Amino acid sequence: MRSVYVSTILMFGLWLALSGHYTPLLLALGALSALGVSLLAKRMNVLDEEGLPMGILFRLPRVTLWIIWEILKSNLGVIRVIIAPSKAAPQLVTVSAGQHTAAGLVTHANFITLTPGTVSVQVDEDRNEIIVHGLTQEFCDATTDGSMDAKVSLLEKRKVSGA
Amino acid sequence: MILWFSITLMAIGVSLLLALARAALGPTAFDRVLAVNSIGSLAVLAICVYGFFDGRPEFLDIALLYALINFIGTISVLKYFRAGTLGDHVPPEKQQDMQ
Amino acid sequence: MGMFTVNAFLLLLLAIIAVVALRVHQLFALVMLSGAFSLTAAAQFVVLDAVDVAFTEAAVGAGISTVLALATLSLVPREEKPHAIAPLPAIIAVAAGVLLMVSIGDLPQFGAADAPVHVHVAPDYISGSAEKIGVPNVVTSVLASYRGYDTLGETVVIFTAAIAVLLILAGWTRAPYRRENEDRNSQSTRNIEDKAEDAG
Amino acid sequence: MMVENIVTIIAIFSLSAGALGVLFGALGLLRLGDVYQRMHGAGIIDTGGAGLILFGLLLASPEWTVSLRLVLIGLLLGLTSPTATHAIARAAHFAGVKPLIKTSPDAPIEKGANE
Amino acid sequence: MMMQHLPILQVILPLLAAPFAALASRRHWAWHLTLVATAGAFAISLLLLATILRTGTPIIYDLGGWPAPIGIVYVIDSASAFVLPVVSGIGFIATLAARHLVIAEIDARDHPLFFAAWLLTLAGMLGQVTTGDAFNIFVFLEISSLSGYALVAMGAGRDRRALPAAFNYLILGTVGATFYVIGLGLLYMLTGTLNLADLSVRLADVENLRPAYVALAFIALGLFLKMALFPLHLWLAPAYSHAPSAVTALMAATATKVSVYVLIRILFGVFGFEFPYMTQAVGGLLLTLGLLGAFVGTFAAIVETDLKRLFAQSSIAQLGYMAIGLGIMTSAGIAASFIHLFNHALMKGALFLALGVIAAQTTHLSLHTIKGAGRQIPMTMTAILLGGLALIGVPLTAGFISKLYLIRALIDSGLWAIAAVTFVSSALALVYVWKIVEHAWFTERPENAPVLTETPGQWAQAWILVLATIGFGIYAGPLVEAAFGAAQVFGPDIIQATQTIEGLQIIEGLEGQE
Amino acid sequence: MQDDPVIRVVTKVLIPAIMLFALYVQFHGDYGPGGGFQAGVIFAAALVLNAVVFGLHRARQVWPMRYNLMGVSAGVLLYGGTGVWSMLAGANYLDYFALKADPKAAQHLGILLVEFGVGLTVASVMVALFFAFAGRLTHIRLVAKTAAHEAADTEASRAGDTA
Amino acid sequence: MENIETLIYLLLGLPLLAAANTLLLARFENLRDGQAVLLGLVTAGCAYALYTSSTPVPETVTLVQIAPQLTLTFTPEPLGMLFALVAGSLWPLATLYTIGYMRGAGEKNHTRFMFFYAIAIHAAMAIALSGNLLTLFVFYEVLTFSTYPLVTHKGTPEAKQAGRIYLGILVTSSVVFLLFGVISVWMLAGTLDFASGGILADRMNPAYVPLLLGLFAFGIGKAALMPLHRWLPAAMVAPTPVSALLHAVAVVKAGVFSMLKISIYIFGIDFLAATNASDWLVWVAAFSILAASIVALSKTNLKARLAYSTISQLGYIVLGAALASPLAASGAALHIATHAAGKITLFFCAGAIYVAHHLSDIRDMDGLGRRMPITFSAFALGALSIIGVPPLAGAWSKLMLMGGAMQSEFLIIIFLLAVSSLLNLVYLGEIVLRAFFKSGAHSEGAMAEAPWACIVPLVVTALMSLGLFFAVDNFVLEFGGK
Amino acid sequence: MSEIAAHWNYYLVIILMMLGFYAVIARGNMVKKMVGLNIFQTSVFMLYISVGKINGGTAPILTGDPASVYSNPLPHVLILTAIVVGVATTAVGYALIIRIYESYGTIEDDELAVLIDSDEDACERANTEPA
Ligand code: NA
Ligand code: NA
Repeated sequence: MRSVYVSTILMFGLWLALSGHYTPLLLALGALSALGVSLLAKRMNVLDEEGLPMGILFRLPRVTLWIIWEILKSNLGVIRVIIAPSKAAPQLVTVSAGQHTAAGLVTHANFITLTPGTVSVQVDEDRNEIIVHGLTQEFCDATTDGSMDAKVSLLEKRKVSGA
Repeated sequence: MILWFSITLMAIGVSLLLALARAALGPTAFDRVLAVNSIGSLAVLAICVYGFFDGRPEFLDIALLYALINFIGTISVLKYFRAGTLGDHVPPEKQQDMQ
Repeated sequence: MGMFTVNAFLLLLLAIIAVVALRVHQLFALVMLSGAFSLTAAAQFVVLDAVDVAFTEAAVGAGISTVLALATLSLVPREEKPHAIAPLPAIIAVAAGVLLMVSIGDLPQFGAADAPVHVHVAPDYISGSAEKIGVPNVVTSVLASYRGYDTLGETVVIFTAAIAVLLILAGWTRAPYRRENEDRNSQSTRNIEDKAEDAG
Repeated sequence: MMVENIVTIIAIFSLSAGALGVLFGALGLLRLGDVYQRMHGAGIIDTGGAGLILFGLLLASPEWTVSLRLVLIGLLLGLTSPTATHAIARAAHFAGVKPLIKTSPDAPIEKGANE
Repeated sequence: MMMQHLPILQVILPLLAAPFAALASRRHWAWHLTLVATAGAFAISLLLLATILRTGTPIIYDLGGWPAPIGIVYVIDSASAFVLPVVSGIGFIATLAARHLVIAEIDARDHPLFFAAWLLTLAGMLGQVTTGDAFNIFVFLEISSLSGYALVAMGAGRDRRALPAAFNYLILGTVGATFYVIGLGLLYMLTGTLNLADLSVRLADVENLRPAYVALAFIALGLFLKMALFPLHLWLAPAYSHAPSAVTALMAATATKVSVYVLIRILFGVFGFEFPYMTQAVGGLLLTLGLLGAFVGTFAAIVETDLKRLFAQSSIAQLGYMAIGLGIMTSAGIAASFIHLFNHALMKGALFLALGVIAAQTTHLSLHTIKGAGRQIPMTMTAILLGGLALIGVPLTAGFISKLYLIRALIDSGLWAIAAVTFVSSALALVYVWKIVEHAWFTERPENAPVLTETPGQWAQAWILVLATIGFGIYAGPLVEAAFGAAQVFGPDIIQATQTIEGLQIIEGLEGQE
Repeated sequence: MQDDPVIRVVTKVLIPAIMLFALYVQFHGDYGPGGGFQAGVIFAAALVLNAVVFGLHRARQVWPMRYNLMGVSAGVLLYGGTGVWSMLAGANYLDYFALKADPKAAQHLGILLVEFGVGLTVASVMVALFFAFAGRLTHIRLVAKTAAHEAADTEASRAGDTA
Repeated sequence: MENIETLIYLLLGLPLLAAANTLLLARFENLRDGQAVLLGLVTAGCAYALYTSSTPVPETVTLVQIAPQLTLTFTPEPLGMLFALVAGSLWPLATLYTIGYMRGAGEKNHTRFMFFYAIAIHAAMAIALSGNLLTLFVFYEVLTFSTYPLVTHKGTPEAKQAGRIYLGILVTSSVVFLLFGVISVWMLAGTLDFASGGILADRMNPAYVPLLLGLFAFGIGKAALMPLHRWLPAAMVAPTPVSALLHAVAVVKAGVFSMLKISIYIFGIDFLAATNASDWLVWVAAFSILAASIVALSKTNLKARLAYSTISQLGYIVLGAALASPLAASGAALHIATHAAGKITLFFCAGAIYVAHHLSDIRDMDGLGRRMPITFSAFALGALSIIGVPPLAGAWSKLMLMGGAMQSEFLIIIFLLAVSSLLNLVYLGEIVLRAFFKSGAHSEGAMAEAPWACIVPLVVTALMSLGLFFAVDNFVLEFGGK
Repeated sequence: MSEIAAHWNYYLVIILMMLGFYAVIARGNMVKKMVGLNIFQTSVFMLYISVGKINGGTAPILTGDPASVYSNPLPHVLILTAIVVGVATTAVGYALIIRIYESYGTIEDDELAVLIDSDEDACERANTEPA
């Protein structure tokens, strides 16, 4: 039930952000809606560790600037290839991920995709590996060098040993 | 500012055409899906910019909806490719085992 | 003038999509194009100040319709048999179009503020929405109050669609093969089963 | 006055850069060699193009409700577009669409093997 | 207190009964609910008709409390009050018959949804008749059409041809409705209103009429499609012949009639007789298509061996007569169409309900099926015989009254030649009706043919309509008066049935024209 | 598609947000674009997404078909019932002014109710449509299986009779 | 019995009662048939009472108002009462005969037959007493449909084909022409009531009168005016009682009666005479008379010959209507009665011959007169009446028609009538001569008449032909003539 | 030329309409017919929405500024209804297409016509031959 409680608060926050009209009726409807949505979401089994990765959500601001910078850098890199497509040297590489939760792994994969030049093609949960398509060797190297893996791991809670 | 909005709109418009060309050219179905997905993103942007251009920027809910529909549409198309159906391809016998 | 250009661009886009849609034989591509057509039309509705309509067209035309079409395609052949241009339908379509075009010249100009539609009932809605109903979105006042009965009808239409589809697809009398042609019918079931097998 | 001017200039710069980004992205979608490469072009539209344009609009937005919505749109795109791209890549991968591969700068580009 | 709400109760009673029917957990609940709702609708329509006949003044009901043209209004006048009992009455009797027909043809698990669709199609038709708003017509048209497509498709349980029939019906029906919407759009552009009465007033002030002509063309085409006027009739025969029997009875007796009514409302209520080229162009077109339809339908029925389709083809001919009535462009002609609309609903309802009794027992309902059936199922076959006689227009049946007033209206307008041709085509109905009579009564039943049975519960509903057909053939005065009253709504140049015309004047008038 | 963590996790995150967005659209129809119909479609989209990603079978467990039928009917009845209420309150059908003393509040109430009716109907219908279409294959097999069982039963009973 | 209204209800109701009883008593054959004869006799009595009652103002009974201006009304007038008397008095005889014939020939579906027989008489009565054109039209159609099952009675393919021709011609002509005429009259005159002197004078352009008359002449297909006569010989496949009913009593007589009634009470003899609108019809009728006689000569099937004889004789009555003179009209009215008595005798005889010897071809009847003396004597009387030989009734009507032709100055018609009589003599006389004076395959053996139920009626009708000659004063009606 | 300038929007919409209408009535694939129907109807929606537009007007959501000119809301309302009707029709149409394919094995008009004819023949035979 804790997840419902958390979700309701989050959803009510989303309501407040969207609404712009703060009459008692609408606020009441908003609260009801947030609760109803959370209950239904619970029923749909989407309010688990994966669906509500609170830790990652809260720690996300820490890496925002870094990822924006990475995105801008890689944007320029890809534009260079677009101007001269012959420079493209596409490769498939395997990136090993250090995350121990699905949400963390997904964040890693999406960060890879979010930076142009690299696209995560396949995410293997069992082996903690991500197969990545890189546009050029440089992009591939930037992904496999472990810097992004480390950044994403920062978002995750420390693994509780023996849990 | 209107000038810059319209320039942005034009750029988005040209991009739309280019994406449309890719959608028409293919060659694989995934090229089309990718192109249509991009068209969706461009449309989201176009609607945002047009709101400012027209002086009524408060209709961004439409852009939000576009983004959602775009995502759901893409996922559905891919499911269709992968499973050949939007429903279950698990035979009912197995479903009963699942229960 | 801005509206003019954007609108013209979108109409051009729509025409291109429509022509391509008419020519493709892959039904999957057809469905994607149909979705694109709806999305573009929705954009045009935004440009023409019909934000509510745009909202709906996007959700329905691009969303639900596409999903339903995909669901259909998963059960029927995915390729269209090519057909030559049919002369008679073409003539009929062109005739209908020409008939409409002939009349257009006598209609109020596009965007003219003094057209009958803008001076007769519409002002009552716009003033009444604020003064009598107290709802800023005039479309909502008209939809739910002034012409609320139409909307009841609309709700019933969608209800009817559900009844109809459940009767046709999920009903219990769906068995298409109670009569002669036993072999052909068992054939078609087999087709479907094969398809499901392939997919699985 | 000064601040407003600076904000406006940044907005204009951001919009223009975004417009360029979108254009390049679409160009990439058209020009690049195979579906996997084109995803990178599409990525520019979704990230650089969209982000910069939304940022420009954010700076130009008259009301905080509008700004908030722009942020929400940005977040939504940030969440969905990589997911969609990944989903397409994965689907193509599973469907057996093999990417063009160039292992070293001198090697010719060729159809790669799926793993 | 509820008396004032009768106009809206007329429609929402079946409309809001539909969701309840869909939720019914036992199939006979759905039927009982449907029966109660249709009976209520029938009673309301009779009350409304009685009120209108007594007071003579139309009832305007502002929906949502908003007056026209801002809001949507319901209008009960002599015309709508005339058609409502036809639709709801047939609906009620068809529902009575649906009990055994639907049990025989539809899987029990589908009954709740089936009856929900049944109620919706009825409510949609009643809404079209009652409303005074042009766009509201479209909405209710779609309610009745969509449910109608599903009902037709339900015939697939017995005959897979029901599916393509329903699909074609859907495509053409939607094209028709879209044409209507296009035409209405043009009218709206010219006038800025959607209210029918307001439209007619404002249309008279419009100087530039080209869009109005085109609007008329599109609306008329759309409605021609919906009413299955030749040559836009091709959807009708497959749809009616492969649908479940109860559905065929309900729809054949009402659906196209409602479209005829809407056509009358738009043609004469909105555009009016004085609209330029109305008489020449629209009238001429209606007369031509009506005549062609009468012949094509009749000949198609003559060569047909499938009984349901035979009578479906005959419907096309009968709709042709209604079109001819409208094409005369006089109130007498409209009145004749109203009379035939009423009578044909009775006859076709009776015929299809009686056919249903046989259809429930056999897979193919053809001439062969009924060989010698007159002795095995005399009540059913007599109902078909009498219904057939009414179709021919034999005196003492309602069909005779229809023909009498149609021809009279034609002659009144000096359309002697068309009257003559109409006579010939109606006489041809004898051929297809008599095929059935010969097979049923003057042929021995083949030895190996299955034994047909009937019970009063099965044929009684058809007989209600048969008796009504005969009753209105013998005592048609009130019907004729009501029909002329209905026609009176649409124009000033009324030729009363009771009014004597100096024959000489007309003949001289004719000579003057030459 | 749930075997891919990226799609799975992102869907889980999105579904409650989409549903809340739908309810926001539902209750803010007075102020901006949207209303019951659009809200209904969006809400249904969330359920469709759930079904597409996690399987129709699971979606139907979360949201059985009979819910749809009830929702569809309830929505229509809510709309129609609002009209009946105004009729019982002494005014014409759907005349919201009769619902409350204050005219604007009365209109607000009426609009709120009927829009909710629309939303309920549309959401249920859209989900029902999706279930019917996407579930067609399963449905055919189920019906065939049921028919086979029934045939077997009759066979058995016939055998019992003759014995 | 002076209450006219009661008589009208009785005349209309008794046949219906008989029909209903037939169904109710289907299982008790004797009871079923007996009540029909009995009710027939009562009907005949009523018809006689009505005919002899003298009321200065015609009484009217309106059964139902169908629609404004459209009523089912019954008004006895002399012509109608005469026809009612003819139909009413021949019905019990025909019924009796039917019983004998049906049982003798072993036909099936007796009940159905008797039922529709009674309905047909009801329709004939209603036509006779009809007070307006609508009523006449309605029961004209009822008569058509109620006699169809009689024509197709045997259910063989030939019978069905004959039924198709019968119904096709009669219904089509009535719907296409007669109804058209009725509606035209309704529109022109504003009323459909029969009135002495007609209702159309001054109400329509004289130029269109021939056209309207044509609608009626060809609309009333039962009058079997050439070329709409085909149904009559075709219907000969029916059992002989039907032929008797069809050709002597109900159907054809209803046709010519309608024709006569319409020309007298709708157009008015004077109006027709003044406009010369019926001149063309005179020639058509004349052609019909001659042509049918010649065809009759060529037929060797007895019933077929009688059928063409009927067509020819019906021409007389149409001719009487068309000549538009008072005397001709009276003659035509009388001919309805005289021909009915004569022709029904001939058909009864034909049926009796079939029942007793299964013969239908004239050439097989050589010498048969010796074995069936009663039958052939009656036949001779009937034939003489139809030829127009005194002292038989037919002589009077022919004489009056000739007088009418003189009145209208159609002198050539007199010659034509004479020629026609000669032809009658040839084709009817041949039969009598063969039967009595030649010998053939069937001439040997003991006397073998048909059952008594067949013989009694034909004797009675033959005597009627004789009696009518002397009682003719009672049956001459006067029309028009200012 | 000025005539065209004044109504250009309508002319383009009508062309779209014709394209859709042609796809509906030309013989062929049923899915294509449905897509054509969608295009046809959507073009009609555009016609209505164009009618509601006022030059210099803005969306009919009140801004509180008395100087604002609002485009006509009525066509929007009508078209909202029409869109719903359209999707309802589409759903029923697709459902029928699925059933037709299951029953006949084709969704092409001409092939279907042949199969329907053979059905008719079968009925005919069943009628003429004794049961
Ligand atoms: Na990347
Ligand atoms: Na990327």
